This record gives sequence, structure tokens and C-alpha cells, in this order.
Amino acid sequence: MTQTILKADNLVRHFNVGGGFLRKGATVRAVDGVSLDVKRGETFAIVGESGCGKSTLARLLMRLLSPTSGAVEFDGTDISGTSGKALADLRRDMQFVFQDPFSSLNPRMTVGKLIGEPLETHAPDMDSAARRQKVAELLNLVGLRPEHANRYPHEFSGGQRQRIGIARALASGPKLIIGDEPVSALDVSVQAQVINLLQDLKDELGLTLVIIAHDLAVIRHMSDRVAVMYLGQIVESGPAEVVFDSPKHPYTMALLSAIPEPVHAKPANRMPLTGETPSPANPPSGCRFHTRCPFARSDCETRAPQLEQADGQQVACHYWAEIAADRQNETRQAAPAPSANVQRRFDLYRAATRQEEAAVNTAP
Amino acid sequence: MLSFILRRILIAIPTILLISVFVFGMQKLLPGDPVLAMAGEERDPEVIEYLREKYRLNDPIPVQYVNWMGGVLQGDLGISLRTNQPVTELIAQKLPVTIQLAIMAMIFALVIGIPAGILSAVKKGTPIDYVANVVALSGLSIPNFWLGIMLILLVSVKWQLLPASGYVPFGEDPLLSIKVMLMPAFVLGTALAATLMRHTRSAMLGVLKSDYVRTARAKGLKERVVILKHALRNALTPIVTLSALLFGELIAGAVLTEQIFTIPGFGKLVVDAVFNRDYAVVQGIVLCTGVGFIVMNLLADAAYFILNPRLRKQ
Amino acid sequence: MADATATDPVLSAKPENRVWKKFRSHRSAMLGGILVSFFVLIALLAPILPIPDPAATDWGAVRKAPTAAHPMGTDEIGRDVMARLIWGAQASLLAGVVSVLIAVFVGVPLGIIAGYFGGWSDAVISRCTEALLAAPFLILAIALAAFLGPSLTNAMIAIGLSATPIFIRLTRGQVIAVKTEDYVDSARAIGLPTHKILRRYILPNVFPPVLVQATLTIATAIIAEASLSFLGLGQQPPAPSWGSMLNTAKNFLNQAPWMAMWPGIAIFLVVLGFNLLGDGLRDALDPREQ
Amino acid sequence: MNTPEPLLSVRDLSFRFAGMEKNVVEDFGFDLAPNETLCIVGESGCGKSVTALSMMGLLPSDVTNIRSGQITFEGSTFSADDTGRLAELRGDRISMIFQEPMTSLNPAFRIGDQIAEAVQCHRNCSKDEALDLALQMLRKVGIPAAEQRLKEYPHQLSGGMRQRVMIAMALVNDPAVLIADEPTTALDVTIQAQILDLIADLQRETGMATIMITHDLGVVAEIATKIAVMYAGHIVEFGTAKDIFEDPQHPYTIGLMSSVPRLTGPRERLSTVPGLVPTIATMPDGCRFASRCPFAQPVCNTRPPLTDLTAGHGVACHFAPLEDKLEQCA
Amino acid sequence: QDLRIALQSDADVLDPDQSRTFVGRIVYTALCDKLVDITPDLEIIPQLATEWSWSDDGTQLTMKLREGVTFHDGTPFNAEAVAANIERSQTLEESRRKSELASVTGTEVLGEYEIRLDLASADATLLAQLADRAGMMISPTAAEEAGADFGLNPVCSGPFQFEDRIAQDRITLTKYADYWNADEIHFDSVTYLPIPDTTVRLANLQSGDIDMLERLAATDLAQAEGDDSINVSSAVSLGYQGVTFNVNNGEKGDNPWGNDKRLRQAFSYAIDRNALNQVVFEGAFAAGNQPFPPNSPWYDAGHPVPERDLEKAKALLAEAGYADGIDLEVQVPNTTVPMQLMQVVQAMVAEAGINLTITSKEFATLLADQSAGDYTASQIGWSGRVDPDGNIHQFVTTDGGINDSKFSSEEVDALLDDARASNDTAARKTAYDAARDILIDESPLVYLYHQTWIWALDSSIEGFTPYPDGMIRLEGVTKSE
Ligand SMILES: Nc1ncnc2c1ncn2[C@@H]1O[C@H](COP(=O)(O)OP(=O)(O)OP(=O)(O)O)[C@@H](O)[C@H]1O
Ligand SMILES: Nc1ncnc2c1ncn2[C@@H]1O[C@H](COP(=O)(O)OP(=O)(O)OP(=O)(O)O)[C@@H](O)[C@H]1O
Ligand SMILES: [Mg+2]
Ligand SMILES: [Mg+2]
Repeated sequence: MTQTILKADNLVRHFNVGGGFLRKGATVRAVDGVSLDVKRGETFAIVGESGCGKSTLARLLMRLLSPTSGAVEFDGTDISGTSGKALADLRRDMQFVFQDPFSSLNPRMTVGKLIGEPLETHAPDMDSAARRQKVAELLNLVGLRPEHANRYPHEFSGGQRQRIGIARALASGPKLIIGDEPVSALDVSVQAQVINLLQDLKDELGLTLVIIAHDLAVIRHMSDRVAVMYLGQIVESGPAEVVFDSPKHPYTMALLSAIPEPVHAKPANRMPLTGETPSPANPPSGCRFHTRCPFARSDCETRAPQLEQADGQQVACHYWAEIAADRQNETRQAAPAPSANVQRRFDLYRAATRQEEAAVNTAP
Repeated sequence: MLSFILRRILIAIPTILLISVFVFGMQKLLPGDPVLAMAGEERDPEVIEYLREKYRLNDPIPVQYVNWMGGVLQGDLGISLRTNQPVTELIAQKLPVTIQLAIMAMIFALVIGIPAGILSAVKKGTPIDYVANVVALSGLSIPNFWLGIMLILLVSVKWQLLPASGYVPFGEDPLLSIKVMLMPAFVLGTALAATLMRHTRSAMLGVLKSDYVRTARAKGLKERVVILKHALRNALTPIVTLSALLFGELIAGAVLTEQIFTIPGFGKLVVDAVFNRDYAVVQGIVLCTGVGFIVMNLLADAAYFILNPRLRKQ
Repeated sequence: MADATATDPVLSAKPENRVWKKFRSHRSAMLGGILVSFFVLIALLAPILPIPDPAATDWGAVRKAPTAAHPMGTDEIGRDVMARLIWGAQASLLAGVVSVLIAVFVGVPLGIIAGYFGGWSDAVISRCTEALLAAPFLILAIALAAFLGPSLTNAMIAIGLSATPIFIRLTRGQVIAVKTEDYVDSARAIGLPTHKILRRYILPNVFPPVLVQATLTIATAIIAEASLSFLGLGQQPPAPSWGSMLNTAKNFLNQAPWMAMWPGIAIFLVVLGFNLLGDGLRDALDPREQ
Repeated sequence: MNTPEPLLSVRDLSFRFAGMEKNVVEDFGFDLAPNETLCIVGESGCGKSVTALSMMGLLPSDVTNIRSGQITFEGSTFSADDTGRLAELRGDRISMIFQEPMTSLNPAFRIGDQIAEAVQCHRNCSKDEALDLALQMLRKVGIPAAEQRLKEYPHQLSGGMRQRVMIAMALVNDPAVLIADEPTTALDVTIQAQILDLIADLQRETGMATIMITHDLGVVAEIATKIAVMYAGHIVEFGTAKDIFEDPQHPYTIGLMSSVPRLTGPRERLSTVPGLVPTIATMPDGCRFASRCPFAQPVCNTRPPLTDLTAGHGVACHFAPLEDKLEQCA
Repeated sequence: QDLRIALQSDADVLDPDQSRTFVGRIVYTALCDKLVDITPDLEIIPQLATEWSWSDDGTQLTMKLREGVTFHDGTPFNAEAVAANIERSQTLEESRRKSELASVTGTEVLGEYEIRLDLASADATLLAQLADRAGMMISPTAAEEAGADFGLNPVCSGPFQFEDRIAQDRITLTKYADYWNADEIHFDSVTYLPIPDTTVRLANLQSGDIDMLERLAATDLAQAEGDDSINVSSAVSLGYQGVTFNVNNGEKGDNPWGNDKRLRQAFSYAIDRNALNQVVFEGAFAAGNQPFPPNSPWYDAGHPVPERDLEKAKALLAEAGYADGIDLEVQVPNTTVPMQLMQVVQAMVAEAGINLTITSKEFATLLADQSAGDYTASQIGWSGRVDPDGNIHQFVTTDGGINDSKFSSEEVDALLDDARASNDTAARKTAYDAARDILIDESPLVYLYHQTWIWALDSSIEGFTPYPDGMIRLEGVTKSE
């Protein structure tokens, strides 16, 4: 058994778009040379600008899209060429949570059916009563009610649908889950439930997670390693704490500085990103970030940086060392903790909850 | 675009071959003897034998097919056993007639069917919906001949408004030509209108529930625009497929209407040819309709592209 | 979180029941159901209903307008129209329904295969469809009549086959649109075998237009049966069918309009019934519909 | 606190789904002045989106059933089920960004046309002018290569871009009220910040009032002037941002806020609000949160009214103010 | 003035030598003159031949021809032209007239306007043949030029010349100014429109779109007669309709119905021919039991149309060993009238214990099956010929070309051959009567009725004379404004 469960090698995926009958379309380089490897049991996060190719990358990893070039290896076997039965079997171990909870559920199937389906596919021996039971459990697990099994997707709110998607992905007992913004539509309390759940599964079953998310607090909370993407390429990756505490790539810095904090009256000190996001159909030459980088120098325009080792993380920037040195004193301010008043209420609440839970658990 | 068309033409060639082999084979398997049908009441055996030789009906079927195909490649579709006219000429004579009829019927159908379908979808469950449905379904259930004859009796005999039957070439007198075709086109169009209406209704019902229709409303668009632009456009996919198919069926299905209104079109030509086992004519017609279907399908596919941008990638 | 696992009656309330309940509360569907069952009942009960023999001729009462003795009048050779209508129900309903079923069961799977897989299978199926479309119905019918012999079953096969291409094309078009939906990807992502994707994801979502077309084709099929019986393929005289009654009536539209009227009305009602049923089914199967 | 003349106020809004016995949303109401931002937060599925839809007159009439409610907008008052009135306003005076970016754009039209259409139906201008405005708007929401995107179809855009198109479409007519249903959920933080700035700018320029539905308490903290916390169709707590963040009173609010993962400090297990929301059918008549509330007492079987604790800070809990009452109980 | 005539169907090739349809003959009446013509009473009268005479042994027919006649292309009509026409009819490979002129061995041009036909043996039917397509004169120049394609642009010498044809739509003829009898022709042009549906044909007449129509449906008669603006003319046709039994045609001939004449007699007795006429044709047609209609001089009065006799029918069946009934499958052309007819017959014979099943076939199939002997009984008829021989000889003589029944009787063969060779009407009649005695007994063909030609004309049309051959002769027909 290797350490690495999922490995991408120089993945490229291009889309031809805009070609009408007569016009020749442009080529969107949605994913343009991404290599990564995910270790068994870890949580690997991918963050990045909207439209930078995260979903495309995720679909490539899932083999829902076939790569223009490059290879994907799952559990030591190259899956770029698999199809049919072998691919279907693979999906017992590898599951996907779709980004859009609205369009990714078949409107004509009940939630029970939707969640029961992976079970039926990957555990055909299970009888229907057991399956219903399992569906009920799964619903419960993601904070929905077993009664909901008989309802149809359109009767649910966005967050509820997202949970259905998660339950569906969990059903077959996969080894790896790729989540494309799996908790984005959830309110924080349910989000917390789901994160805890995933954490538990990870601890108990050695589940590996690949998470795409925009909510960096969630990422920081959950993930072991993070990769930051910009315009179809990975610009920085490394252990979560390191990346969050000392980002090396200017884009990562900008990203982190833009996080709004759930505390009243905290002044935002964002690092401004100037300029327009370039189009993936026509990416800038050299370093793709140079058009918006506050630290850009003239040769950034011509020289494309490669990912290089930098203090335990990897960065694709020519001048990371200098920038880091510059910003030495500008360490991230710790967000102000909630006021004592609020903190006291939190404690009170937590205590009461724990009491409650204990009571439920000991009840016959 | 060009390569798309070229590819389709390349694909069309085997299709047409397939069609011609299929129909040729079928025809030859039919009971009944073309020569017997041609020989007349007296059925002189000598004449029969001569005709068999003349039209090479004694050759093995594959040989006959190859002979025929050889002619086709040189643009010769053979001659009608019944009237001795060249098949190309017959087709050239009849095709415009039927196309005119089909187009007019199609216009009727579209003009009646689609708005009615939209209306009944939008007003689902109201009396308007019920009335539209009942009218549409009766249009479908009333046989063409009945409607045709009733129209003739009423419009031509009683009110003397339109000619009872016949045909005037469009080039000769466009207005009269259209006038003469009004009733047949209407008769032919009713069933189609019903079909289109029902499909439009169903497709619209589906689309009206979608999120983007809600978005359109949220923009503050007039309900009319929401329905006619945003909803209809997306409901059109099945309707377009269907229209293309139905147009083809129209040409084939015009038989009865042509019969009643005595329109010298394709439909009647096919039927007579089949009944008289006028092989060359049947074969020529089938070739022609085959091409027609291919063109219609091509148009339908092109319409898909236009209507559903999602298909345009790659 | 522990409370809800060991449940409960709700879990066994099958969604099928919901569909059925919705269907039952659908007023026009029920009307459709009543219409269709009425005719089915008539067709089944024809032998025991107190009506004259449908083949019994009465030279003294040829083409007589409706009277007490013949509530729907008599036909061109003095047979009771009502009796013929009732006896004809069976052939007509069979012709209508069975041939449509044939067309649906052949056409829809082929359309799905062509649309979903594209490529070669699409090319082959589409080309054959075009060939079938281009072949005149008449040739098909006469050939079948000659080779299979004259029977209602063969007529149904002929009608069914000739209606098939439209279902293939219709389904194919829908499938092409549906297969780009995210939820189809989601089915692939859980590793659902293709046949199940086709059955659960594609089929239900392409079904509405097919349903509409099917209910409409019933009308065409009933009428087509008559032309086939004239070619010696369908119901042979004196056994009645609505289509052939109409066909005969054509020559007497002036003198005996009722001969065309009754079978016409019967066809209309049956078609209406099936269409209403279809609408009801469509609504009941569409979860977004209340 | 001096309250300016409200631009939009909603009173007693209640509605339910067809065939259900209880209201999904009950007694919903608020006042909103120009320039203000009302954030609605709450349990997912608690009825935020449907409430927003009801204010647009866009609830599907065959499935929902408005039981009561008045809306006052720019001085005139009308019933909440007066969809005709709402139809006149929407898209122009009140506009909305939907939660579903993927399906909310019409797949058959270019996005430029879809935005331009919104302009043209409320303003007298040419197609080119409208397209131009659309282009500017797309730039404002930060869509890269806006000229080209203008001519693209929705399926060619990533989720985040579609969301921005929706935002552009809603903002293009300078509405007086913007209802935004999770507008930045699909966006990364830099673009989120950009959008929030954009909205803030517009508010400053035009006095637009905003109703923002979001789960991101960070966003709430940043932009809210007023916050409504909803649970199962009820407003359980209402107040200014300061009230809610510094003095949360309702147990649900507290539970919610305590489950937020932190950007700094140790990564400990997140606290949650245990239990499940009851379905509408099994919803208790009393406090709807009671079944999950760690402080619940028998008194919670009656419904607590939303009562003002301080001016403008209302809580629907029998135990507010929390500490005092709890101590009493203990 | 244009005269618009609706026909029941479209004509086939417009070449008298190749033509085979009834409607085609209607068009020729205006297009092509014949050597001789007939009166409504079926007497042969001059047309292009002004007088003729037979040699004593009946093997030579000398004809004097009309002078000053030209074909539409200007070619003069003369004895050479007649010779060329006869030769073409006999030698053109596609010619359907060969059997009709089989007895002619050669022609001899005796003068510009005199010609002699030499016959192998006496042939009483020849003149009647010359009164029909075999006697139609076409322009030899045009025929020479066009060969087998003559029909695309026919050139004859009739009152009207070919103008234009759109298949299935119309055939237009215009008046031929140099017609020898031009005074009798009162129209500038005549248009023939095939309108297959009888109701629609009538509707066209009522709406004024056409001036006259042929073959009004018997069931529409009452309505047409009730309409003041429409006149109706009728004549009983020369043809018949009946049921042909397979007596000896291949394997299928070996069946009870083919083997036992009693069954066929029983079938005939079981039918009430008058009722049949009443029910299906409102009594407008003529019941019949012979190849000639009852009003024909050739009708055998010794065998009048039998009354229905169920008892006798049953007795015959019992005698043949089918007291409990017997099955009979009849093939019927798939058009309304035959179907209706057979259904009535079906009901009638059922009462005698004959369980008749109807198999409807489209005509080409039916014909093929019939000539191949793949049938038990077949409902079919004959459009009729002026000479009695044409209605009987080929159907029942052993080598008859259309003897699909394959009935064979030396006696009948001899009688009919004799009748054919004699020019003595009385002697012929005796021979036919004698043959009838046998044929009625054997009943290979059971005759049912004779069609009546019914024409409906706009009341402005005058001078129309109905002929039993169903043709529309336009001499003397006028249209008042
Ligand atoms: N058509 C419907 N029929 C029945 N119930 C429905 C229907 N639509 C929504 N609901 C229910 O109404 C409730 C409110 O839904 P809504 O979409 O407003 O939630 P929300 O607060 O926006 O949640 P989220 O934050 O997850 O988007 C949910 O519990 C949902 O299940
Ligand atoms: N099917 C497609 N056809 C054409 N272009 C596409 C297609 N799918 C994605 N793209 C393009 O590829 C790029 C990357 O898209 P992707 O959906 O992977 O972005 P993302 O990182 O997931 O963004 P978000 O966070 O907004 O979801 C975008 O520019 C998008 O427009
Ligand atoms: Mg994405
Ligand atoms: Mg929502």
C-alpha cells in the first residue's frame, strides 16, 4: 500500500469554446499542467479564484472529464484509460460532491432513492429494508430527517440539497471523497456538523478528502495540506498551517487578506488586487499572476515560474524569498477574540449542550 | 460549417444507398406482378412476356438493382411503366405541388398549433386549456377525408367560396394557386396542429417551472416576453425535432388529402405507383423522399445547435 | 442525532403511493380514466350486452337514420351501427394501444441508445430510421400483409413499425439535451452502471414528450388500422372496427352522416381519454407538479 | 437610535406550502431604510429563500399560499399577495440575485443579451446602449475578458462567473432595494470582497437598500446594519450588527455563532447545534427551537413573541435576557 | 368554350395500341376516330370507314374510307394509313391489340380510300373490335417518329387534338379545326380531370367546377336527381360483375368448390340478386346471371335471373354432403363497392349454410393471385365489349386468355368457336344459348349484376347521349350560357 492515494501528473484540460458555425472558437485552458499527490488519510484542499479551474480539476480527478493530456493515478493504478465496469467499480472507492446542489440531483427521484442508489450499486447484496435503514442513517448523519427520504430535491433548500449530495457521496463507503465546495451552501451550524462528521470518518475509517472551498476558515480548520490555484495552475501548496501562517505567493497573500471575519467592527485590511482577472482563454505570458501582482517585476512578464520548494511549502514565484523578507513584520494579525461577554455565553451554551447530549446518551 | 455540411453529405450517401436497397428489396418481394397490372384486362401472354423482357424483370433482383443504380448515377431514374413518362419528369412535376401543400399545411399547423400549445400551457387547468385540448384532439380524431369532404360541401358547394378541388401551379397564378390549396392545406394541417399543440404544451409546462424563467420574471420582463422568449425558446427542442419529422410525414401523408382534393402531388403518385407496381416510380420517389428526410434531419440537427448552445462545444 | 434511526411508518410510505395519490386526485386524468375504461369495458362486454348481432343485415333498413330499434342508425348494408361500434371497440382499441406500445418499446430504447452513446450507434440507428421513414408505409403494409397474412396482430405490427421512427427521433433529441445535465454526471460519479443511468436518469426525463406522442399516435393508429384492413392486413369484414366503419362511411357522408359520426365520436373520446390520462400521468410523475 | 423613514417594510408575512397545515414562514417582518443592509442568517432550510421570493412576488402560486402580510414600499402599502404590484416593481425598483447560479440563467441566450434585456425592459435605450451597460456591469463584477464573455452562453462559465453575471443583471438597473440570496457563496474571497465593495459603492451612490441572505458570518459582520436571525420560519432574533455580534441572546444565535471555525488559534472540534429541525408537519406550536434548545423548559411549549430587549434588538425567547433568566432558573 | 369532364381515375398511356384502361377509352372518344362506331343500340355504323362489305366466306373485309380527313399533324388519312395502323397494332411489341386483331392476316390497299383486310378465318367480332381501340387511327408519321413513346404526345384524327397532360391532374384537348365533322363539335377545348372520390366528383359538379362527370355513385343518384341544376343520364353497361371460382387452376382448384358444381349452384341460388341491387346500388344497376345484361339481344331468356331459392341451395349443399355448412374464402378487391357487395353476399349465403370469409386484397395482388390460381373464389368483373364474344370466349374456353377458372369443356369450346366464326346473328345466338345451358349448370362463374353507367351533367349541357359502352361522345353536345 502506497502512501499516495491519488496522484495527478501534469494534467491538462482545454475546452474549445465560442465556435459558432463559422467562427473558430477560442481554447480555454481550464486546467493547464497541474500535478499533485494526495496522501492516504489526509485532507487536501484546493483553493483559488472563481473560474481558475478547480471544478474542472476535480472532474478530471474523478474521470468525469477526460484530460487533454496528463494522467491520473488512483491507488497506484493509472485511471486515465479506464472505462465501463472498471471505472464504475472505482467509484465505490472514490466519490464526488458536486458544487451545484441545484442541478446535480435528478429532479425525478426521491431523496431516498438518490441516496440509496450508490448502496444499490456497490452493495447489491443489501436487502431493501437494510438499505432504507442505511439511508435513514445517512440522512441523519448529514442533519436531515429520515422522513425526508420520500421527498423530491426541489422541495429542499440549497443547503439541504447539498447535504443530500454529501450523503450520497458517503453512502458507498468510499476511501476518497472529492468535494467541490461541499459545505458552501450550509449554514454554519450544519456546516460544523458536516465538518465534524467528515473529520470523524477520516479518523475512524481513514477517509481521504480532497476539498475545494472558498471559505478559508473551513479550509484551515479541516485540511492538512492546501494547494492554491490561479488560472489553471497551482501557484502554491503546502501544509495548511504553514500556508495560512506564512503565505509565500502574492496571490495567496491577497486571498488570505480578503477573508472577512465574523467579528463586529473589525477594520478590513485587505491587500488590494488590481486589474481584471485574465481570461483562461488567453492567459498572460510568463507568470500568469504578473498582471495583478503588486510585487511584479519586469521579467515576470516573460519568465514562467515553476513550483519550487520553499520552507516546507512549494511556491511558483520567482521572488518569493524577497517578498517574504519584505513582509516579515507584516504577520497576520490575530483576529480579535469574541468579547468576554459573548465568550461566556458560548461557554454556557456548550456546557448546556454537553449536558443535554450526555442525558440523551444515558437514556434507555 | 462547411465541414459539417460535407460530413453530413458523406453520411447521407450510405443512408441513401441503404434506403434504396431496402425499398428495392421490399418492392420486389411484394406480391402482384407489375406486368400483369400493366397488361390490361386482356392480359395477352405475349405482351406480358415482352414487357418482362423490356423492363428486365426476369433478371435476378441484385442485377436489376445494379442496373437501376447505374441509371441513377447517370441521372436517369428510369421510366414509369404505367404512363411511359420518365420518372425524373414525373417527380419534377409532382414535387413542387406537394411541397407547396406541405409548406402551407406546415404553416397552418405552426400558426395554430404552437400558439395554442403555449396558451394552454400558460393557462393550464383553466377552461381555455380544456377547450384548446378538446379542439386539438378532435382535429386529430377527425379523419382527413371527412373534414375534407365536409369543407368541400360547405365552402365550395354551399358558399361557393373556393374551388372544390384541383391544382394551379404557383408560377402560373400565385394567388389562385394559394386559394386552391387553402382547404387541402388546412385539412392536412389540422392533425399536425394538434400534434404540435400537444407537444408544445407539454414542453412549455416543463420549462415554465425552471429557474431561468423565474429569473426572467425577476428582471421585470412582461409575462409575454417571459413566455414567448425565455420559455418557448427552451421548449422548442422537441418541437423542432417533431416538426422536421412531421414535415417528412406530411409529404408521405398527403395521399388522402391529395386524393380528396385531386391534387396531382407526390402522395398520390406513390400510392398509384405502389398499387400498379410501378417500380421505377416508387424507387424514384423513395430516393427523393430519402433525400428529403436527410435534409430535414440535417435542418433539425442544425436547429438543435442553434437552440441548445450547450451542444455547441467541441 | 440518535433519535431518528429506529423508525418508522414514514419510511415505508413509498413514493409510488404518492404518484398514485396524485394521479387519483388529478381530475382530468380521472375523466380520462373513466373514458378509457368505459370503452375497454364495452369492448370486453360486447358479447353479453343486449345488442343486435353486428353482422346481422337487414335489407329493409339500409342506411336508416337513428331510430328506437337502431339508436345509432344502420349502415350501408343494414347493420346496426351501435352494435358494430361496440364490437369494433375491441379491434380499434387493440390496434391503437398495441401498435403504439410496439412503437414505444422499440423506438424509445433505440432513441436512447442513439442519443446517449452517439458515435457509431447513433449513426447506424439514425440511418436506419431514415430508411424506415423514407419507405412508404404502403409498401411496408402490403409486404407484411403478403408475408404475415391478414390478421389484426400483423396490422398492429405494421402500424407499430411505421410509427417507430418518430419515437426514435423524438427520444434521441431529448436524450441529447438531457445528457448534458449535471445530474447525469452525478450518476456517473457514483458509478451507476450505464443501463441504470439510462433507465433512471435519462428515461424519466425524456418521457414527457414520448408520452404525449404516444397518446397522440393512438388516434393515428386507430385510423390506420382501417386502411390496413383494406389492404387485407387488419380486421376483415364483416368484423367491425371503427376505422373501417369510418372508411366505409366516407362514401355516404351525404346520405348517412351518422355512419361517420358515431365512430368518429368514439375515436375522439378514446383519444381524449388517453390524452387526459397521459397528462395526468405526466403531472403525477413530475414531482414539481402539485 | 434614530430610525430614518423606511423604504421598504414588511409586516406579518406568513405563508405555507399547499397541502401543509402549518406556515413555513410566520410573522416575518422588518423595516429597511435607504442605504441600510439587512442580513438574514439562519438554519439552512429555514425559509430565507422563499421569504425573499415572496417579496418579489415570485413564489409559485400553485404551491405556495400566502396567508397574511403587508408590504410598504416607497410609501405605498399593499398586501403581500398582490403579485401585480410586485411585478411592477421587480427588476426595476426591487431586484434579486438568486441562490441558484447554475440554473438561473437561460441556457439558450448569450449572457450579454440576458443582461441587456433587463436594461431594455425598464429603460428606453437601444440594444447597443444596453449591451454597453451590460459590459460595464460585467467589468464591475470582475468578470475577466468581459467583451468576450458577453457573447458566451451560461454553460461556458464557471459557477462563480455565472453568479457574477446574476449579480450584474440584478444591479444593472440601479434598484432601490436589492435582495441577494447568497450572492457570494460560489465566489472566492477576493471576488467576494470585490462584490461586497461594489454593493457598498452602489449603496453609497444611489442609496440602495440591501437584503442579504448569507451563511457567512464574516460577510455579515462586515456589511450588516441590521441582522435577522431565522430559525424554522420564525425570526428568533433581530437587531443591529453590534447587538447580534456582541450581545447574542437567542440560544440559536449563540449556537450558530459558536460553530464558526476560526482562522486563528488551535483547530479544535467545532461546536454544533445538536439535533434536527422538525419537519413542517411535526413543527411544535410553541417555540420552534425548543426541541434542540439546551435551555428548553416546559414554558417553551408556548410561542415566545419577538420582544424588544433594547430598542431595535428583539429576541423571541422566554429566557431573554439570557443570563438573568438562566440564573433565575438555576 | 371549355368542357370540363371529371373521370373516376387517370388514364394510362395515350396510345390506343398500348392503352388498357377504361378512362383512357373515354379520352380517345374525343381524341381518336375509329374506322367504325356504334349506336346506342350497339349497331355498327360508319365513322372513318363509310361503308364495308364481307366476302362470302367471311375472310375478307373491304372498307371504303372517308375522304378529306387529316390527322392532327396534317398527315392525310387514307388506306395506307389504315394499313400502317393495323400493322402497328399487330407488330408493335408493346401492343395490347394483338389478340383483338389476331384473325387479320394482312391488308391490301385497294385504292387511296379503299382497303381490304384479309382474315385467316371468319371472325364475327372483328367489326366490333374496329369500333374500339383496335380501330382507332393514329397518324402514321407521328407513330413512326415516336415509336413506343407515341402516347406522350398522341396524334389522331378525332374532333379534338392533344394539348397537354399533367399526370393525375388533367388531360387537355383542343378542338381540331380541320375535323371532318367539325360542325357537330361545339367546344373549343375539353379537359378531363381525374377525381377518384365519387362524393368529391359530385361536389365539383355542384359547385360548378366541372360540367359533367362519369360514374356517379348509385347511392348519390337520388341526391343528384333532386338537384335542379343537375341532369342525370344512364345506360346499362356491357360488362358484368360476378364471382369466379377456381375450378381447375392449379392445386387450389382441387377443393370442394372447384370439384362440385352443386356447391356453386347452391351459392348462386342463395343469392337474392334483386335485393343485392337494391341494397348496394339502390336498384339503379341491373341484376344479372349471364355475361350479357338482360336488356341485351344476346341475353338467354331461357335462363332468366333466378329468384333466390334458399331451400334449393340448402338441398344442393346437403346433396353434396355439406348439410352442416361449408366454408368459402372469396378474395375481393379492396375498394368500397366490391367490399360492400361481398358483405351482402356473405350475409345472404350464410343463411344457406355457407360460411363465407372475405379476404380483401389490393388489385395487383388479387390479379396476380387469380391468374396464378392462388384462390378459391374471386370477386371480379369485366368492363364489357360490343360483341358478345368479348364477354365470354376468353373466360370459359379451354385456351381462353383470361380463363382464370381454368374451366374446360369441349362442347363449350366448340360452341363458342362456332359463334365467333359466323356472321349470322341468329346462328350465333343459338350457339351462345347452347353454351349457356352448360355454363349455367357448371357455374364456373357466378354472375351477379351489370353496372349501369350514370353520368351527371350540369343542366346547361345538352345533347348528351348515353351509350352502353360508357363512352362520352361529344358530337352534338352543347353548353348553354
Ligand atoms: N416546493 C416545496 N414544497 C415543499 N417544501 C418546500 C418547497 N420548497 C421549499 N420547501 C421547504 O421550505 C423550506 C424553506 O426553504 P428555503 O429554500 O427558503 O430555505 P433557505 O432558508 O433558503 O435555505 P438555504 O440556506 O439552504 O438556502 C425548506 O425546509 C424546504 O424544504
Ligand atoms: N464545459 C465547458 N466549456 C467551456 N469552458 C468551460 C467548461 N467548463 C469550464 N469551462 C471554463 O473553464 C474555466 C474553469 O472552470 P471551473 O468550473 O473549473 O472553475 P472553478 O475554479 O470551479 O470556478 P468556481 O469556483 O467559480 O466554481 C472557466 O473559465 C470556465 O469558463
Ligand atoms: Mg467550480
Ligand atoms: Mg436558500
